[in-house]
Amino acid sequence: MTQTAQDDQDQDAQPGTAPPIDPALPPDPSLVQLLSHEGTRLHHPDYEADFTRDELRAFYRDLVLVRRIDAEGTALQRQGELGLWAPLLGQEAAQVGAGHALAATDMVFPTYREHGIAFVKDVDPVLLLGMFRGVEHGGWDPADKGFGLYAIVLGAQVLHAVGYAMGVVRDVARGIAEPSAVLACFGDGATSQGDVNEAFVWAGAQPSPVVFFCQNNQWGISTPTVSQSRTPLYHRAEGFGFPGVRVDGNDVLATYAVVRDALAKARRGEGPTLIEAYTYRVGPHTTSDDPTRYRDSGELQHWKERDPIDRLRLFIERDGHADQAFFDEVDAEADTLAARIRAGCLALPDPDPLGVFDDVFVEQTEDLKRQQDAYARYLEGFEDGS
Amino acid sequence: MTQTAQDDQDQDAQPGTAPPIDPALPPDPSLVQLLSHEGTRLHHPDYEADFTRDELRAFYRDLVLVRRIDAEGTALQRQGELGLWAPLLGQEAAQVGAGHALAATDMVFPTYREHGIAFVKDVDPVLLLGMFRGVEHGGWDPADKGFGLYAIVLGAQVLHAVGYAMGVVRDVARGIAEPSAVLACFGDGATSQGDVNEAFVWAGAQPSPVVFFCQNNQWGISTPTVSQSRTPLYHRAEGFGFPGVRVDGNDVLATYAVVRDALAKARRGEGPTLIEAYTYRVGPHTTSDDPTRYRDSGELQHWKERDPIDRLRLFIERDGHADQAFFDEVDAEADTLAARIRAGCLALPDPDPLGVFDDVFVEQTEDLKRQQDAYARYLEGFEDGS
Amino acid sequence: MTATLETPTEVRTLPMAKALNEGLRAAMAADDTVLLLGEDIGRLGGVFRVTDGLQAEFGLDRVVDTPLGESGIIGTAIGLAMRGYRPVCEIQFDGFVYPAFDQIVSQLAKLHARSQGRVRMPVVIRIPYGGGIGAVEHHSESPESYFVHTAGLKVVSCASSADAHVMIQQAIASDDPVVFFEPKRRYWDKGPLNLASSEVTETLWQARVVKPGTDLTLLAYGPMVRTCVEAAGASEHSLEVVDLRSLSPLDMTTILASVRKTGRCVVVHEAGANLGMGAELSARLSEELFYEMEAPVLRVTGFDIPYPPARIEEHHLPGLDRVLEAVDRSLAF
Amino acid sequence: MTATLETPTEVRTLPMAKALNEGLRAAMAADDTVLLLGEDIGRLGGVFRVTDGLQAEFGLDRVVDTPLGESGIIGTAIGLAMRGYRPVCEIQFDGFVYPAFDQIVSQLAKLHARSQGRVRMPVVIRIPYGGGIGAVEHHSESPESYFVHTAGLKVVSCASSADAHVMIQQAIASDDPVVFFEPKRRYWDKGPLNLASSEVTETLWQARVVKPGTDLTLLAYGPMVRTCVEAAGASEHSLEVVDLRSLSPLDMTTILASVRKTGRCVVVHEAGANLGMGAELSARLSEELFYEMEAPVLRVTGFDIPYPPARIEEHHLPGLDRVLEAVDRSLAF
Ligand SMILES: Cc1ncc(C[n+]2csc(CCOP(=O)(O)OP(=O)(O)O)c2C)c(N)n1
Ligand SMILES: Cc1ncc(C[n+]2csc(CCOP(=O)(O)OP(=O)(O)O)c2C)c(N)n1
Ligand SMILES: [Mg+2]
Ligand SMILES: [Mg+2]
Repeated sequence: MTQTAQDDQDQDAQPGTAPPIDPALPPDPSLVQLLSHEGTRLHHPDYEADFTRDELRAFYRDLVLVRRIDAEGTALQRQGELGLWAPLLGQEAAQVGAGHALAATDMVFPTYREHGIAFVKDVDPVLLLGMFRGVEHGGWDPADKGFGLYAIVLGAQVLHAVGYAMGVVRDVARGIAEPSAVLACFGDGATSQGDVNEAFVWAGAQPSPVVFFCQNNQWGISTPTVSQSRTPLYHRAEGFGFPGVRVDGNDVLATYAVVRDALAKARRGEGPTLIEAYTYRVGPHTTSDDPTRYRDSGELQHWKERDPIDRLRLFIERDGHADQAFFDEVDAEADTLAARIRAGCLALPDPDPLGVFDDVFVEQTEDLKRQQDAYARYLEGFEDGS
Repeated sequence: MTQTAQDDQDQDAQPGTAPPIDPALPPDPSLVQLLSHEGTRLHHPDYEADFTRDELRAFYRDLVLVRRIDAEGTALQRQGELGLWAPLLGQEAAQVGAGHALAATDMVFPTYREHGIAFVKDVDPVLLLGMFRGVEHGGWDPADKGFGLYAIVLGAQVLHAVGYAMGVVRDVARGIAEPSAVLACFGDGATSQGDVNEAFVWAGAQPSPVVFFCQNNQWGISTPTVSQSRTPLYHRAEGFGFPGVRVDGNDVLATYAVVRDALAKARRGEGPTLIEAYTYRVGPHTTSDDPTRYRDSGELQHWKERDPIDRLRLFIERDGHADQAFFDEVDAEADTLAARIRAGCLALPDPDPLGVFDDVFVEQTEDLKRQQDAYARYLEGFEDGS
Repeated sequence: MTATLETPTEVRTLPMAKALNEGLRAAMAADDTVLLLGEDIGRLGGVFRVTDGLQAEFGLDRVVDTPLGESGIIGTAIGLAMRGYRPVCEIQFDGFVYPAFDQIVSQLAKLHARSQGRVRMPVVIRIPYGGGIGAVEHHSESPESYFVHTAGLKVVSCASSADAHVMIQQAIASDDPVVFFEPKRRYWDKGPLNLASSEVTETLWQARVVKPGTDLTLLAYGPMVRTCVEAAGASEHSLEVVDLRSLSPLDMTTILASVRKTGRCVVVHEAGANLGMGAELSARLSEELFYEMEAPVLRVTGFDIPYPPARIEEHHLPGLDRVLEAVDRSLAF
Repeated sequence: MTATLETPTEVRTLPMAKALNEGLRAAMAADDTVLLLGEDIGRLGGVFRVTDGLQAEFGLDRVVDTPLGESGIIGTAIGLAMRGYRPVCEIQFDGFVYPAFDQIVSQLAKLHARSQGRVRMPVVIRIPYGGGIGAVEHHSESPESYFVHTAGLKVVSCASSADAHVMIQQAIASDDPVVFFEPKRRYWDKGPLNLASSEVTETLWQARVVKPGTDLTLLAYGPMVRTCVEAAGASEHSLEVVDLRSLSPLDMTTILASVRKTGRCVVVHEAGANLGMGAELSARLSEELFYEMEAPVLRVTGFDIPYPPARIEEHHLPGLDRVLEAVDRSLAF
């Protein structure tokens, strides 16, 4: 997560450290797709799936709502109501697909950009805003919905996911839980961190019910994925002893099918999978970032043509799975949601400056109690005095 | 590096965390061998090599001398002259093979067990003893012979090797050096460390003239390799974008050929290689360790039959590359060397307790000067007083 | 954890390493969610045998020989804690804790605060620490300051078999993360302890006057407690020795009571002086007892150098003579 | 680095971030072996634009956008230093230095000692640090104590554009590893500096009296220097403000001279009190000036809590009022 300096100098394009991914390159033939970017239904031998009308509509609805949540986040930041926002624009299908694949008892370890998975996991979007507004560092209980707190230090949460999965295995062995799976989220850039690779080691050495879900959105701030790895990221898995697969992350059907399959394997005790969801960060890294400094508009155009919502809508319309009334309804729902988020954001309470002393430890120390009391007296002094 | 508690309790064998590698398993067919363990010369399409009589004799001589250095280290520790020794017994061929493959301008980043590579690189074995005797942490200048200081923190030196290789590339680009390569040494256990994997990331992303040389001696203290990875370690490389190869580390000819090939590629700018030298730690982890607590004698027997020196001697004898006089000569040379090491060890000067203050910084701080002076006065107080 | 319970007493004399072993065994027997993670802690029983026999007794799921990566050990322990477990992690030697530093400082220490109290992190990190065993580099460090400075961690160190046995159980029972420093050169020191009902009456966060005195207070913890007790015995003055036991939080009640009485204080630790524990203690004592102090707090510590080669470690480590020399300097004020 | 050279002066008023940029440019122009490593420092010019334009000027080999791994950045920098380079590493934000902690503490800090002085480590680690910019978690930390406590490292912090420009060049010229803390909330503060010939006469290790006074000494560094100068301006008392500049080593000559004169001292920093710089300064001042001190050294610091959410960071950060309140408390002794 990064606060970029406000920068108004315009500079000529500078040489990058590595050529940006050429969007014109033919996609990896091993890319799993169930929906072409023109909205044609494709088939894949390993991921046969039929989708009902209701499922397709549910995907569409969530894609639109998630995009709206994200737009509202960006708008609130622009208006000064949030200090920062990390847009997921372009990654809706990867997240909605993965979210729908999860069972209720599965656990998610997100990064800071997982607004879409959070929404599908039923975390109130207003709560997501708290940390970006600066009123808290994490506003929900991970145990409530099976959705961990946002994690900013790249890769750290991936080890937590593996540890959690080790706990699931033990719970099952102790007869106190049914098998469930864990989804560990991270970006292309984070794959360079030691922690992510140690997580692969751990999960491979003692096969754990974890699915590594890497959203390769082609960039880590200004660093193109090719600067992290010259070989596709999903190749990484095999050397750690488990399979890797690359899926079109802008194809909600394919992402759903691939993640569902991997989660099921994990629950069956067949070990981890690395899924590289190949997608694109259409917006800036965060609202502080200015991507025009490091990438060109041609790339953006290429990916806009592969928009995850457009293609599903094309498919739904062409196959008659919904009529205009449905689309209007979804838009209206999005408007309502946006209004609720905005109102909720403004109503988020400011933290209590004395409350922070209470949450450092379960059992507060006397040292901290002294600091808390002293600061309370100090604040009272102001109230009394001026 | 580990000081194990002196332990005299005999315990029944306890269950391990993972089944030890079954030594009866057929070796990986992709294992590169040029000499069977019965001393038969084998051929490999990728590593054609002819060895002259002198080369074979040089290998043999170094294998014997290195084993003798190691035996002397263990003996000196048993006699209380060293605090610790990390035996390389069983890994002589991996190290002598790799050492001979190096060019004079190549640089080595060793672990704490690289006595064999050190010897071939012409580092005085007496210097290796200093750290184990406790008179210093590192007794040679890495720049002198192109051999870095022993590194104890698992994996840290592997990143140094990559950085050094980045420096070589820049030196060549600046026209101030000829191409050379870097050998980064580490063990099977260290492959689980984040640093080793980050080194793979770096070397893969900006291909560097580094050869990753992993001596898989089947154990990391009491932890079998299978507890680090269920897939062969050399597989790790591909997912980072460079090739991996497994060589019989008890076959000095094969190790030499494979390392030489990889170093040459690196120098030509063709990027890194991961070499897994498949070998066995015949002795304890260190002189503090008691391997009978965690591995059984059958395994040991299996590997003793694959002794790296025996097989080369069989081959040399069978093909008449040397006569008894040569073998006797080598043994005599080993005796002389051992005596010199022993004498050298006892003559190693104890460090100056005030000298350590001088080597913390190039430019000593006043803070430290004050501590040094105060301690000097304190010591003088004793000389004056009692 | 008081001695008032009506349980049969079973007093034995055990080395500290074995006392820790018994403490771990008791904690594991009492609570199924306690599990151990570390390098070589299973079949081998740890390089110091602190976990000896526990894998045989409690199984592979509860005593886990991990892959060799400290960040992985702490990172997975955090995940296990989120799932309701109480992991006890062994770091093989002090000098190998740093690869896990990010997980400890940015995750373990902060998760409770990050979650506004919703997430608990009952994780113990056991670290054999300190010098004096003639080891090679990275095996003799005293990194406690790093953790004491980190908000969100609690840090303790034991100095006797009885304390080792009880404190490790108290640490495991804590719902907050505890960094548990074990003075490795005292692992073989034997002391009495009661396996059935503890005679240790202090909480985990309390200091203890281990030798009363009136002229000067020696503050120490871990390996230096024995050194200070010996110094007190050898001194012609009446020295009070306080074993801090808890480094964070500090038990200021006990510390202030002692120094208020003596008016003089020498802090002794193996870690370097610069931002070692002595710095914080000195600052607090002058804040709290400015008018009562008869002399500045003096510090007897390791030098501010990387830990030196074993053959000269006795120079680096505070010994009897250096402690007594500081006592004399203090009394000369 | 003194102003006595007969070079044309070119005085400009620049924000601190730009002053650092100019300092880096000058160092790179002067020495081919200086190179920069970091995340997003090339094409983007760093998230704070401190390296803006340097990749275009000096090329891809000398301004390296690394993969995203801090241990990798420092680890490879160490290797580059062994090969004769002088790497300057950028850690994107304070809270992301911990994954590199092992490489910094066990390798960078120790290699010179390990090699008995044979290996030199002229590596600079630049860390934008501190709070006050309304950021999310991990972007506002003050981790200086960890490095100050580590033997083998030197640690400095700049507080003005002129110092930023000169100190970064001095740090790069140092043959010892330097952790260079940049007060990120002052990046946009403008100040005069001379690009051609510096008017900074101090070495990198010297403190500076930035505002003379007689009643009490305020010791600060980095972001808190401005706060203290403002406090001194607002106070009815004559406060002397000393900018430490170097946190390790400490320039005790300047510090003692000031406190000897005033007899009173307040240390101000954003890091927590517990083993923050104030602890060491307090301990040293009472060791050195026991009889001269009129009051204990008081500390105005961040609380001993994980850095709080941005909306209440102004409570956590020492401000004018808290400084002046401590001044009053000190003067009341
Ligand atoms: C350990 C660490 N180093 C640096 C950062 C600063 N940072 C925040 S996001 C980011 C890029 C991450 O890229 P990627 O993993 O691809 O995720 P994305 O933001 O593209 O979703 C960086 C460098 C960080 N948060 N953590
Ligand atoms: C970071 C770190 N953690 C733990 C240790 C303790 N330790 C020393 S050697 C060793 C086993 C290493 O195994 P491997 O990498 O296979 O090398 P080998 O000793 O077999 O040559 C361990 C755990 C260490 N030196 N460094
Ligand atoms: Mg990305
Ligand atoms: Mg090994």
